[in-house]
Amino acid sequence: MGMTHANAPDMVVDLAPRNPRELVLRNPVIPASGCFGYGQEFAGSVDVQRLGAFVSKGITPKSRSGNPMPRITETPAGMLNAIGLQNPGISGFIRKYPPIWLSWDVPAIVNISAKSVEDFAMMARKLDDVPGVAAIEVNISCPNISAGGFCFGWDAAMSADVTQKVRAATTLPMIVKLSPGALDIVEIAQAVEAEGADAVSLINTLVGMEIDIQRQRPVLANVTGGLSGPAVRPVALRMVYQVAGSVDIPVIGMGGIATVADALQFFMAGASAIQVGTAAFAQPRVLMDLIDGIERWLAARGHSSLGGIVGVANERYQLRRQTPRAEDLLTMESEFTR
Amino acid sequence: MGMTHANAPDMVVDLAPRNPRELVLRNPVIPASGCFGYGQEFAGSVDVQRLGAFVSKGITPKSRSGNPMPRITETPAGMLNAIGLQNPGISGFIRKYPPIWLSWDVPAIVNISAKSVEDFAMMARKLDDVPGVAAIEVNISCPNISAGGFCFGWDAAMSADVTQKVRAATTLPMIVKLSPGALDIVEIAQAVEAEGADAVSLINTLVGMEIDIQRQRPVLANVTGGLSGPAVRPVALRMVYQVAGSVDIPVIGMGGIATVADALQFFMAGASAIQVGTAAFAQPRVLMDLIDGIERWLAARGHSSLGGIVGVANERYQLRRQTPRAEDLLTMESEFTR
Amino acid sequence: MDVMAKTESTFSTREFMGEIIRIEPVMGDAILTTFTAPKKAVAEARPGQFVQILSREPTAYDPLLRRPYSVYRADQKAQTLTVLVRAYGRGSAWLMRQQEGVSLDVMGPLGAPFTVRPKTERLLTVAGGVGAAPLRMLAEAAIRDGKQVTYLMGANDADGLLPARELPDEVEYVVATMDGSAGHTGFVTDIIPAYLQWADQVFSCGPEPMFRTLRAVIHQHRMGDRPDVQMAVERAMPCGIGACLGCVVETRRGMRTACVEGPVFEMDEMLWG
Amino acid sequence: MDVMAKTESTFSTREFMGEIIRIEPVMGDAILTTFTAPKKAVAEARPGQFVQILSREPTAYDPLLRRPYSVYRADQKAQTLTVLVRAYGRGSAWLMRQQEGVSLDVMGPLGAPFTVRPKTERLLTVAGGVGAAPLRMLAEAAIRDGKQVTYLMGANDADGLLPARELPDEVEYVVATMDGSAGHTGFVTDIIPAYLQWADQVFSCGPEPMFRTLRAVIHQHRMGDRPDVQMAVERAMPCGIGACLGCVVETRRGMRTACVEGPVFEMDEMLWG
Ligand SMILES: Cc1cc2nc3c(=O)[nH]c(=O)nc-3n(C[C@H](O)[C@H](O)[C@H](O)COP(=O)(O)OP(=O)(O)OC[C@H]3O[C@@H](n4cnc5c(N)ncnc54)[C@H](O)[C@@H]3O)c2cc1C
Ligand SMILES: Cc1cc2nc3c(=O)[nH]c(=O)nc-3n(C[C@H](O)[C@H](O)[C@H](O)COP(=O)(O)OP(=O)(O)OC[C@H]3O[C@@H](n4cnc5c(N)ncnc54)[C@H](O)[C@@H]3O)c2cc1C
Ligand SMILES: Cc1cc2nc3c(=O)[nH]c(=O)nc-3n(C[C@H](O)[C@H](O)[C@H](O)COP(=O)(O)O)c2cc1C
Ligand SMILES: Cc1cc2nc3c(=O)[nH]c(=O)nc-3n(C[C@H](O)[C@H](O)[C@H](O)COP(=O)(O)O)c2cc1C
Ligand code: FES
Ligand code: FES
Repeated sequence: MGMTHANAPDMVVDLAPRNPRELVLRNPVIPASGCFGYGQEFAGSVDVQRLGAFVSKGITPKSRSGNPMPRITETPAGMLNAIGLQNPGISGFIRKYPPIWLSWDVPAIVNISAKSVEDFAMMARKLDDVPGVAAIEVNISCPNISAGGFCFGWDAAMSADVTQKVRAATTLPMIVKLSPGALDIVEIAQAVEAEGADAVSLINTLVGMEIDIQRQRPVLANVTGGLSGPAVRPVALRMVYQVAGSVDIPVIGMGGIATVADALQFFMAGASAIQVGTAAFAQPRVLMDLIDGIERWLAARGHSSLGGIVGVANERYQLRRQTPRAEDLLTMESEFTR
Repeated sequence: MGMTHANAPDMVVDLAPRNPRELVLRNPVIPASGCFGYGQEFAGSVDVQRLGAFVSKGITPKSRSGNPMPRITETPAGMLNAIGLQNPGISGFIRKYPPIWLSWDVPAIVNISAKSVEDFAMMARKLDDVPGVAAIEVNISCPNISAGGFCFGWDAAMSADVTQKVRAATTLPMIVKLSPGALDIVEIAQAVEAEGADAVSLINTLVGMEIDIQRQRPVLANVTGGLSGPAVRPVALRMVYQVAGSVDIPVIGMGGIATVADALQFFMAGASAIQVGTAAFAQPRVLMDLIDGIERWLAARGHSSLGGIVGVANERYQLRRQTPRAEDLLTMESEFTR
Repeated sequence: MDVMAKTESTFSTREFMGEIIRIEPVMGDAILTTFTAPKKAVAEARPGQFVQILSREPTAYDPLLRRPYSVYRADQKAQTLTVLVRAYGRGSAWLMRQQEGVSLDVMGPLGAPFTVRPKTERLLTVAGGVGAAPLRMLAEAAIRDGKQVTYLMGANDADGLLPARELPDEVEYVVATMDGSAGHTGFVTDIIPAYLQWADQVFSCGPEPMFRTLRAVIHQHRMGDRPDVQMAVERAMPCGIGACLGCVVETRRGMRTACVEGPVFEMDEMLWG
Repeated sequence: MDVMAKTESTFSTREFMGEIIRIEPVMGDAILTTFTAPKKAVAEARPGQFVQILSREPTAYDPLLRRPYSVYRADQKAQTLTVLVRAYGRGSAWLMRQQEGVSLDVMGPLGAPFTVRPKTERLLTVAGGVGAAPLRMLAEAAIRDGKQVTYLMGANDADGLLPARELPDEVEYVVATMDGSAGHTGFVTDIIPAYLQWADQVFSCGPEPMFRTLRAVIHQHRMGDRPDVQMAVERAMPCGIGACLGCVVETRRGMRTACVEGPVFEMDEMLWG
C-alpha cells in the first residue's frame, strides 16, 4: 500500500512544468497506451487509483474495428502486435469514457493517432475542454497520408508540424510519443520540444514480423507488427538516455520495463516517469509492485525524492546539471572564451 | 552427419551469381562475423569443415585492442556487445589467418570495417588475391569520419560510395552488410546492389544500452553496445523480408537465429543463406544442428532443394517470381498498357 | 488535484500463487494438474471460464505471456483448481515439467462461462481434444442441477479420449475415434444428428475445423433456432482481461474479446469468414 | 571448389548433457552440484578450469548465455564433475532450483588451469567466497602429487567458510572471518604475510578487492619474484572458447581472453588499471 510515514520519499512528478494546466502525478508509474484499455479493464487486477496516471488506448478520428486476426504473437522475451487501433473514434470515445474518469483520483491521458495533421488538430480541439481528460499523448508513429504513408515520427519537419498544430488546438498538457524507427530520435525530440511539447514519451514499438513455417506465411494478418516487451528494453533505454540528455522537457521512458530494477535504469538514464505496457499483460500486479518497489528502493538508500536519481547515469545530463545559469556565466566568462 | 543418399535435398547456394569468381556454399549455414573468431576457436566444438562458409571477426586497417571492459552484458533473450573491433589489422591478419584457411574445405569470408571510403578500398585491394580468402563482407555499420561520424550504412549515397570503391578495388565476391539503424534499409540495399554488391547480409546489431543501478552508470565501458540474439529476431526477419522483396541479388539473413524453425522463417522471408552469431556462443552445436535440421526438414516435406522454400512467405517475392521475362512481355503488352 | 491525497479504493486482485498438489496422466500425453487456489477463486469458477498460467521460471523473461487453460474442476472442499494440460508448444512444455510442490503464478478465473438457460433440461456437449476440459466441468454442474447430459467426444484413438471415470455416472458418454478403437469409427460430428432433436442446448469446445463441421451439421438439422449452440473458442491471450484487444472474435455485434466477452460465444453470433 | 566434396574431418564436441546425481549444501547458501560427465571431460579436467552451464529451460531463450563454474571436483571413478554454486543472479538462481535427475547442458572443461611448477614443494592458496572451488581441486591434486599445501580462506562468518572436511587432511587450513566466529578476526589478506616466505607459489581466487589487497601485500613482502603468484579471475563469459573477445584481461602482452588464455593469469602479467 506504499509508505505513509513522514519520511516516505517524494515520488511526485510534474510532467508539464511549462504548462499552467499542469500534469502532476503522485508517482511516476503509468500504464502505456494500448496496454491498459480505458482504465476499467484492470480494475479487477490492480488498484487503478494508486497509479501516477494512465494512458488510454489510441483514439482515432473515426471508429475503427482494427486489423483482422491474428493480431498478436509472442517472440523471444517479447511480443508483436498489430491491433490496428480498434477504438470507438474520438466522438464515441468522448461520450463514453471521460465521464467515468471524472470521478477517479488519477489523471487520464488520452493517446491520439491520425493520418493527417488536420485530424490530429481536430482531435486535440475536441479534447481540449473535456472534463476527465488530464492530458494528451500524441502518437506520431502513424503513417502520414499526405506524405505517401511515411511515418510522421520519422521526419523532424512533419513531427514539428503535428506538434505545432496540436499546440495551437489545445492548452492541455501535451506529450509527444516518439517512434524508435526515426534515424535520429534526438532530432525529432528537439523538434517537438521547440514547437511546444510539454513532454516526450518513448519508445513506441519497433517494427517486426514472424513467419508461420507450417503455413508458409506471415503469422500476423497484417504481415508486420510492433515489437514490445523486455526484448526491446536495451534499445528503449539507449534512446531515453540520448533524448533525456538533449531536451529540457520531461522524458517519459518505456519499452520492456518489468521490474523495479528496469524502472530505475530508465530514471537513471534521465526519465522523469515511466510507462509500462507488455509486462502488465503477463503480471498486472507489476504496476503496484513498481510503485511500492521504487519507493522502497529510494527510502532504503536515503533518497528524499525520486528526482535525486533522475539522470544520474547520464553523462550529458550531468553536464547539463552543471551548466551555469546566466548570472554565473558572467563570472566564468574567461573560462569559456579561452 | 547430414544425409548422403541420393535423395538428399540440394542445399547448395550460390551467393555471388553475378561474379565469375563465384561463392558457392555446400549449405546455407554461416557463422556470423565477430561470433566465430577466425574459425579455429570453434574447432573443439563443431566440425568447421561442414559449414557452408564462415565469416571472420571484423578486420580494420590498423590493429586495434578494442574497447575497455566490460564489453558485454546480457539482456532479456539477447546480449549487448561493445568489443570495439579488437583485431590484428589487415596486414597482420593477412599474414596470420588466410594461410591456415588455405587447407580448409570451407569458404572463408573476411569482414572488413573502416572509417573512410579509402580505407575500405585499401583493404579490399589487399585482400583481392590473398589465397584462402573466398569473399569479403563489407561492414557499413561503421562511423564515417569524413561525415562527422555518421554511420555509412544509414545513408544511401555513402553506402553506394563504399560499395563502388570496394568494387573497383577487388573482383572478389562482395557481400555488403547492412545496418538496421537505417531509416529505410530497402533504399540502402538497392543502392549497394546498383553499385555492384554480389549479395547483401543483414542485420548487424541494434544500438542499445544497460545501466548498472548499483553503480549508477552504464554497464558497458563504451556506454552503448550492439544488441543481438533471439530478442532482435522479429526486427531482423522483417528487414530481410523487405530487402529480399526489393533486390535481385542474394540476401543473407541473420539476427537471433537459434533453431531450425528460426532459420526456416528467414528462408521463407527470402534469405538464400543465414548467419548465426549469438546463439552459437551459448550452444556451438546449434551450427551443426541447423545444417542437419534444415536438410531433414526439407527432406521430410519432399523438397528437392532449399531454393524451393526461399521467399515462399514473401508476397513481393512471389510477385517478382511471376514477373514476366522480356519475351513474355511482348504478348502481354496490352495488359500492362491499360 | 492533491496528488498525495489518500486514495480510498478497494480492489481484489485475480493473481495468486497456487501450489501444485497433484499431477495425474489423463488422456494421450495430457495431464491433470491440480493446484491450491484462494477460496474466492474456487467458489467463483464457472464452466467455460479459464485461468492464465505464467509458464516460465521466475528468473526468466521467456516465454513472456501467460497461457490460458480451461477450469477442469473446482474442488470447493480441497480448495483447489484443476486444469488439463496437453503438450503443445513452449508454454505447455514448461507446465508439464513442473512437479508437485511447485508454486504456479495463476490469474483467474477469467472470461464469460457457458450459459445454461433455466428451462434447459437436456444438454448435448461436443468435445474435441483438450476441449474436453471445460465441458467436463459443465457436465458435472448440470448433473448437479438435475439436468440430463449427453457428452460426445472425438479423438484419433481410444487413448485420446477422456476416461469415462472423469465424468459423473449420470452422463451419457458417447465417443468416436478415427481408428475405430472405441465407439463410432470416424468424426464425432458424424454422430451429432442423432442427438440434435433431443437437446435443448449444445455446448462445444474443440479445434476450429470441428467447429466448422459442427456448424454445418447443425445448420442442416436444426429446427428453427433449436437447439441453441454455444462454443468456447481458442485464441492466444496476452492479457486475459480485455485490455490488449489481441484475442478478438468477429461477431454480428462487432469485435468481441474472447477473454472477457468470451471464450464462450453463441455460434450464430460469430462471423465465420 | 567442389562444394559437395565429402569432408574428412574429426572433431570432438565439448558440449554434453550431465545428469544431476547429487546436491549438497556446502557453505553459506552455496551448494555442491554433482553431475555425470563423459569420461574424457572428467579425465581432462584440471584445477582452475571451468565448465559453462546453460542456465535456462530447454523451452526458454532467457537467460540466454551460459554461466561459468570452476570445476570443484572431478571424480574419475564415479565419472562425475562437481561445481560449487552460490545464489547470485538469474543464472545461478535457476541452477540452484534444479533437482537430482535433471539433465544439465554443460560445456567444458575449458580454460587454462593453474600451473604448478615442477620444483614447487609448498603451495599457498588464498580463497575468497566461491573462489574456494578451484583452489580445493588444486589442493587435492597437489597433495596427491606429494606437495605441501596451506589453504587460506576468508569469509564474513564461519558459515561462509568451506568446511574442513572438504579438503584433504594433509592440507593446513587457516581461516579468517570478519566477525571473528572462526580463526583470525579480519581479512584473509591480513594473515598472508606469515606464509609468504614459506610458499614457493601462491594461487588465489576470489573477488576483485581481495586480489588488489593480496597484490599490495605481496608486493610489500615478497623477495624478488618469489613466490610467484597466479590468480583465477572472474569475467562474464558469453562463449567460453575465445571467439567473442568479451572476457578479455589486459596484460603486459596485450588483451588476453579469460576463457582460453585464462582464467588463470600470472599476477604480474596483468595490468591493474
Ligand atoms: C480459453 C482457452 C482455454 C484453453 N484451455 C486449454 C486446456 O484446458 N488445456 C490445454 O491443454 N490447452 C488449453 N488451451 C490452449 C492452451 O492455451 C494452448 O496449449 C497454449 O496456448 C499453447 O501454448 P504453448 O505455450 O504450449 O505453445 P506455443 O507454441 O508457445 O504457443 C502456440 C502459439 O501461440 C502463440 N501464443 C501462445 N500464447 C500466447 C499469448 N499469450 N499471446 C500471444 N501469442 C501466444 C505462440 O507464439 C505460438 O505461436 C486453451 C486456450 C484458450 C484460449
Ligand atoms: C572462470 C569462472 C569461474 C567461476 N566459478 C564459480 C564457482 O565455482 N561458483 C560460483 O558460484 N560462481 C562462479 N563463477 C561466477 C558465476 O559464473 C557467477 O555466479 C555468475 O556469472 C553470475 O551469474 P548469475 O546468472 O547468477 O547472475 P546474473 O545477475 O545473471 O549475472 C551477473 C551479471 O553478469 C552478466 N552476465 C552473466 N553471465 C553472462 C554472460 N555469459 N555473458 C555476459 N554477461 C553475463 C549479467 O548480465 C549480470 O549483469 C565463476 C566465474 C568465472 C568467470
Ligand atoms: C497490444 C499493444 C497495443 C498498443 N497500442 C498502442 C496505441 O494505441 N498507441 C500507442 O501510442 N502505443 C501503443 N502501443 C505501444 C505501447 O504503448 C508501448 O509504447 C510499447 O508497447 C513499449 O512498451 P512495453 O515494452 O512496456 O510494452 C501498444 C502496445 C501493445 C503491446
Ligand atoms: C560479440 C559480437 C561481435 C561482433 N562483431 C562483429 C564484427 O566484427 N563485424 C560485423 O560485421 N558484425 C559483428 N557482429 C554482429 C554479428 O555478426 C551479427 O550481425 C549480429 O550479432 C546479429 O546476429 P545474431 O543475433 O545471430 O548474433 C558482432 C556480434 C557480436 C555478438
Ligand atoms: S487477451 Fe487481451 S483482450 Fe483478450
Ligand atoms: S567468453 Fe568469449 S572470448 Fe572469452
